[in-house]
Amino acid sequence: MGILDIIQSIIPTALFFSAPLIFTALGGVFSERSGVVNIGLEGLMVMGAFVGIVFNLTFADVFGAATPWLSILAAMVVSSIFSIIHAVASVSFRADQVVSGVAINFLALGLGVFLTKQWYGKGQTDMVSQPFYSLDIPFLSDVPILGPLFFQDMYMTSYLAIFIAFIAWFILYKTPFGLRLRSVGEHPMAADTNGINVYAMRYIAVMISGAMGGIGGSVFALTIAMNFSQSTIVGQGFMSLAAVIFGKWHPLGAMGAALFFGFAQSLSVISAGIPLLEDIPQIYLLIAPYVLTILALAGFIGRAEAPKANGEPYIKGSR
Amino acid sequence: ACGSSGEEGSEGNAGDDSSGSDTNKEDSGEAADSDFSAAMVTDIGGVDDKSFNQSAWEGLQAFGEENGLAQGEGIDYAQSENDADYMPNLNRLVREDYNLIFGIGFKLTESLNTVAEQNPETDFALVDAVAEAENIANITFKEHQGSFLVGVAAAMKTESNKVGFVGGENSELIKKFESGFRAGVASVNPDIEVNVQYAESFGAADKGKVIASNMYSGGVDVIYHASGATGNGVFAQAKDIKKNDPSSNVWVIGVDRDQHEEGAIGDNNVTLTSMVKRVDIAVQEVAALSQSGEFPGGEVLEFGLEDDGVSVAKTNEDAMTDDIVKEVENWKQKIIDGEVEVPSTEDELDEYLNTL
Amino acid sequence: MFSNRLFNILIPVISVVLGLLAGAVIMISFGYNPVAGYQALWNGSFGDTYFFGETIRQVTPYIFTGLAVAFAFRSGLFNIGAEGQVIVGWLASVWVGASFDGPMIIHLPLALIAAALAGALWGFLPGLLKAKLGVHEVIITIMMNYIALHVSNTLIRTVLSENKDTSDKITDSASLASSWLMEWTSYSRLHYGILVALFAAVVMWFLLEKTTAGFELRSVGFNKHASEYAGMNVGKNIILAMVISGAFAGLGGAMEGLGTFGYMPTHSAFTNLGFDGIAVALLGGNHALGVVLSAILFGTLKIGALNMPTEADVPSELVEIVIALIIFFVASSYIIRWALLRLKKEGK
Amino acid sequence: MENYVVEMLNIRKEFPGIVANDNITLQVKQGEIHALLGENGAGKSTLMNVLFGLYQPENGEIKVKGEKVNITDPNIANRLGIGMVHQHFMLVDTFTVTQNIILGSEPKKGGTIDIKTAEKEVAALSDRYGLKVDPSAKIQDISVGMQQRVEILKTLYRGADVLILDEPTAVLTPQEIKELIDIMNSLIKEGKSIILITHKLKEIMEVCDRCTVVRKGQGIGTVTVKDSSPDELASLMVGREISFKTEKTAANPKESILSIKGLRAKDSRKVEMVKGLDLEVRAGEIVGLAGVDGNGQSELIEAITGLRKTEAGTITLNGKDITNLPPRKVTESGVAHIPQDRHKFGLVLDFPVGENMVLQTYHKAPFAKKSMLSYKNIYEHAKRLIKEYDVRTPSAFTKARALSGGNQQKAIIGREVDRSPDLLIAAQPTRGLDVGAIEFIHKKLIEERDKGRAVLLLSFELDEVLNVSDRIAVMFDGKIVANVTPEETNEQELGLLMAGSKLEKEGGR
Ligand SMILES: Nc1ncnc2c1ncn2[C@@H]1O[C@H](COP(=O)(O)OP(=O)(O)OP(=O)(O)O)[C@@H](O)[C@H]1O
Ligand SMILES: Nc1ncnc2c1ncn2[C@@H]1O[C@H](COP(=O)(O)OP(=O)(O)OP(=O)(O)O)[C@@H](O)[C@H]1O
Ligand SMILES: [Mg+2]
Ligand SMILES: [Mg+2]
Repeated sequence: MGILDIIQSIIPTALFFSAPLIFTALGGVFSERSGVVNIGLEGLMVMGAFVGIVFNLTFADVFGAATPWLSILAAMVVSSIFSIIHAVASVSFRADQVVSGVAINFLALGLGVFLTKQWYGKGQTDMVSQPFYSLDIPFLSDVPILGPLFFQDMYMTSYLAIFIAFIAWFILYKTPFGLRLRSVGEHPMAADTNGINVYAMRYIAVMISGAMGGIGGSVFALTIAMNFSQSTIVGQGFMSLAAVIFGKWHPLGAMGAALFFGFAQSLSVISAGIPLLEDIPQIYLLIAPYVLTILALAGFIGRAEAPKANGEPYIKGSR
Repeated sequence: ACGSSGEEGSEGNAGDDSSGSDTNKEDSGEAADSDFSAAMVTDIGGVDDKSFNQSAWEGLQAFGEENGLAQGEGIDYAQSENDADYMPNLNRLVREDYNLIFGIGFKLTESLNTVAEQNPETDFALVDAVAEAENIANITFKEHQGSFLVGVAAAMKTESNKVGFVGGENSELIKKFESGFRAGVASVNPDIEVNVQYAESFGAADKGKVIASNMYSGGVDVIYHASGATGNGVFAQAKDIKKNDPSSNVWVIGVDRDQHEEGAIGDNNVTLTSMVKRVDIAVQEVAALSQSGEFPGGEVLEFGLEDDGVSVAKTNEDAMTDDIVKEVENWKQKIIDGEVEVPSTEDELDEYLNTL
Repeated sequence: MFSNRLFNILIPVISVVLGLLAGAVIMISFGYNPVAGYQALWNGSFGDTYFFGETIRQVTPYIFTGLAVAFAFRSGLFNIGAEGQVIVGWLASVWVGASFDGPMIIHLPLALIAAALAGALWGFLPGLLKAKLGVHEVIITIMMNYIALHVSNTLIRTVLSENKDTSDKITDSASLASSWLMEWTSYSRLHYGILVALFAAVVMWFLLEKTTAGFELRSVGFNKHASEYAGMNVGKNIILAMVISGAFAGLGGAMEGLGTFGYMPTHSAFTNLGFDGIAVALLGGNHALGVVLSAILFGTLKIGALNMPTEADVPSELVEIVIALIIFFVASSYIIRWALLRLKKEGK
Repeated sequence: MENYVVEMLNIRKEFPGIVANDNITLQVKQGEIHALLGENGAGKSTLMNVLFGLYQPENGEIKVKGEKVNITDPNIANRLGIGMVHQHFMLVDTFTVTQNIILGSEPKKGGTIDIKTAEKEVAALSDRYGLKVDPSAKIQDISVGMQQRVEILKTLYRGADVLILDEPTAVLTPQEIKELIDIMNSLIKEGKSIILITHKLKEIMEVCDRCTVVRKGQGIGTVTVKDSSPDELASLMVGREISFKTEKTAANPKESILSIKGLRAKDSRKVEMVKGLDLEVRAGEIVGLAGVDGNGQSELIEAITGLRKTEAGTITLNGKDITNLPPRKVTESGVAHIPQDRHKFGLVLDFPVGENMVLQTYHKAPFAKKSMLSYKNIYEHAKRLIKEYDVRTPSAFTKARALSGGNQQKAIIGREVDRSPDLLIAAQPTRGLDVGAIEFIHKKLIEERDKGRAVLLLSFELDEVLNVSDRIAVMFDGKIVANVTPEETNEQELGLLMAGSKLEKEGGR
């Protein structure tokens, strides 16, 4: 394989691998930027995957080719509603946000598998008939070099993920809403004295993380797993959380981190087939993505400051 | 065939409140020899894993049907969520006085050994591995034989002369699949390149998809997966390619049961064939032996091609052309006749390849 | 008047009750009988000596992972890496336990120490990176989990066995298993590890509350700046906290390796002992005694749940939901406290 | 009937276990600067938070321009034209000046923040009232004085007519205080009214029209400032006589304790802040370090105490080189340090008071034996210090967080002084404290001097420097530019020196 071939096989795989992580990590950025730690991302993805698959199985006949898009929409809505539990606990009930996030993870998996058994009578659903398919972008895919790299065999959801990362950046850094949301995560009392409803902002932010986690989970299910079971989402939510921190709580950073994970994973798979690397014991390739991440963090990413009020419940009138 | 019966299997565990086993437990001291009963402990997959746990339960249910037994009354199962759960599950069933208890999956070997030694009066059976105790019947399958045949099919089907194998874990068991497959491929055409990769997980669909994507784009056109849910990613990738270019020559070979359903994409189907492992047949057979007092304790029962313990699915008639089927049958006969000794380990494979 | 102490006892109890009640509501709404369900849960965890033994057996590693996470929390660190530390601890204990035979008085401690050291090593790296470079420990520990999983699987196949899926068995001289305990609990796998675990809880309490090292760790956990100003070496304490936390988790792995299993199988997924440890620690308020109690709760629910489908036809996933609800209610203790105060006021 | 813009009548506010405001009445006239005076914890901030809508009173009523209002949150206060500059700044460090000012009422252009317009508005507003700020600078990069101006701009941006300033001068340098007073005057000229909370009676005398005094949550009454005197105000506030001029005998300096030669140090952004500084402090004298904030004082102190690496030069203590020793070694060589930021560096707020009292010495006998803590000794020690230093706390087991600022400070001073250091460094030890507490602390510093210790006092308050020091070292641009004695100088001259002008007569030694 030539270098170009290698890159050509790495990038598209990296992109579809990363897309679910990007969505979910963006949600994490919103939540944590508002001051609510969210280790429930895993659970929100589980919920998203579950709803996406159930909707797809149920309505494939009705909606035809539009089904996958409607499925992620449904997943988005349901996960967002589901995430209110985290919001109620950590915003209104002043719960330890880590504990509440852990509860979300347990709850989502328990509910998902329980309902699957109730509704389908077995531990895993059938495969969906209307998943997402990759496609070539007309014209662009014919551009030499760049075409095969970025516009052939691509999932629309991958583009959507990158697009939404920019939207998220725009919202957080260019709009009044974003300014207010970030202020709530840095100094909620300052926000409060400026007439911003801290609780409302945090509810919204957590629900956005629910919505994005829902999209992430359903995109994973509808591009990769194709069905739902206990083991559909295993660790992707935690990887997304890692991406949030790796990306320094910045939407584009989180996207970059998620792409990095995808890239590293893809690289490790592809290396097994590269003649020079073939003889490397497999274990090195297996752990390569994780080692690369550690090296990247230790080498040049370094210290990252979390939003100042991240993890602290806001109690009106306390100092 | 196995896949379609998933619905039936489930009926038993949907809400039935009358818990008959409750009383069973209370009077566990009594001897219950009059009625034969059998139960099983699943491994982490669970009884509806569309794989061998499910298949085993189907076998037990079929046995129950023949003998007028139903779940909770004569037959039952216990599901494990964790490696540590095997022991309590096995013991619970022992305490409920089941005459025969199956452990499904090699992961239960150690636990079953211990429980069997502690309960010499009970019959046990272990699927997919070999234990030491005298009161354990060991059910294994000649997966290498079935894999050999799907290897033959793959070799016949490939146009690029590149095929792939995706393994779940690089373990002794999965090596059997790999060795048989590679032997089968090489028997048809030694020049075919076999791309082997292990995902190191039975539940990583994303990794399965990355591997498949890489293999297919590298020219591989048939992938045999022995990787559980990781294989979902392989199917996803194959179907995606097929969807974009229905004329493309991409195939997946399923494992454990007929994965025809998984390969359906519109009017096409990417499942070339599957290496079917009939755990149900084996379970039913051992249960019958135990009931009739001919329990093969301490023995190793190897289910292979000759007794349909492993077989090759031919559901996809468009893909499995007559040529292929003929060739597969041809090799099957040779194996049954003992003309061909299918390798089941890396070393045996090397030896085998040298003889070609 | 409710005293603070009473509150601290009352709130977890109320949370557990509320969680069980909510679980009952779910059972009823799906047509299951909650009384039968919970009875099966009880029978499956404490119904007879066997299940009692198994429950305690399950509690043992939970105590360790709970202590691990709690210890890090008290020092201001979030150790999501207990999972990986369990795995390497398990591996190390089995490695030492299987590689030779010798007098138990040497062999068993050696195997335990190996596990603690392996876990400590797995905690050392995130600690070092945090202390020296400020890299967030959450990401590094997540990555270390995956590395532990893959490395240990490979080592089991290549070094600890001849290309098998389980390591060789440990020799008796390294085993925590006890024929006496087993006989007493009708051949459950209850082993002496529970004593080690309880001892570890005492060690954690003692270390944090009674020693100067614990004073430093807690101080750094609350306020790095003031600690540095007061002459403490913040970096050293961060590393130390992660190392001790990792050692606890590593010992949790040894409970599996030297007690429950006596060998180590390859894992195609995480054991979840470490992840559950997060919930155990937080439920237990990050205090040693609290961790022990919440580990007991967790172990009970997990083992009891296995009996629910068999005895009462209730799916075991429901227990997962009940656990989630209990954690949720504990987390929301503020609102319970508030409600109690309201009740008290109206009672007056 | 008087023309009041704001009336707070018989306000009562309770917190669990304490009545913070008990029947307080405050009436502010249109166009006046109204002082609110009281000891630490008297309930001033609470009262103002009630007016600003952060707390709801249990009792009493509020009228704005004669109309009864119900202020349930800050938005309503804003709408009513009430703005508040809080005691602890309500600014987001990572945001720019403009972002902080517009937060919550952002100018928009097509859904996005119109930052250009906003910056222009901010610039215009700051010109109008003479509040110099850099609209695009980040809060974390600007001085405390500028942060304060940003806070004032925030209220003006929202069209406030009544400004509440809660201890605005506690954190300012004399120059900045002068500027603030000018600003207040120009605000009054524009028709605004101001409520000013301060512990500095001089300021009240200088700028305020009337003064309302509260004591332990009770309203004591309102006086017209020009008919009153600092002594009267102080005794109204405390309920006893207070002396302002610190009583002390002449110093009797002995051998040199601290000697710094050619010290250079950089700040965390790698900018050189200490540029070849020489300084000497002798046993039995208090050296006041005067200077405008940001001239390297913090870096100097961090360098001495081992919290910051030096680039060049030597620091000797009792003839022993302590340059670049770690903090613990420095401490053990005989240095004690009352840090500027008591919350960040001084205390572990979640530790009990008792454990905070041994933050440096927990590992030594009698607090620890063989690495084992002796809680008995720790708490006995704490109880003694609490008594000796009059730390008002329910018990030694109470978390430091629950103490008022003044008492937290007393706890730190007790801890540091009790270690009998050779050198005591006190950085802004009286910031934000009431006169009673200040008196106490000054007395303690002088006592230490009289015991033969060397004291280095960093303060931005010229009053304090002039009153307490035996010798004043003026720091400017990373160097000591002058050494003078309080007797031979005055505020004007010090102010000039601090601004960098040369001393004509070579004073000092
Ligand atoms: N959030 C709160 N919760 C409980 N009690 C409080 C709270 N805030 C203030 N208090 C109580 O109210 C009293 C008045 O506090 P307040 O902050 O108003 O004092 P202050 O006069 O502003 O003091 P200082 O001069 O130090 O700023 C305090 O002594 C304290 O006991
Ligand atoms: N969250 C809280 N809960 C209980 N009491 C509080 C709380 N916050 C403040 N207090 C009380 O408020 C009182 C005064 O606190 P405050 O911070 O106003 O003191 P201060 O002298 O103004 O301190 P500083 O100089 O730091 O501003 C303290 O006695 C403390 O008990
Ligand atoms: Mg105040
Ligand atoms: Mg104050």
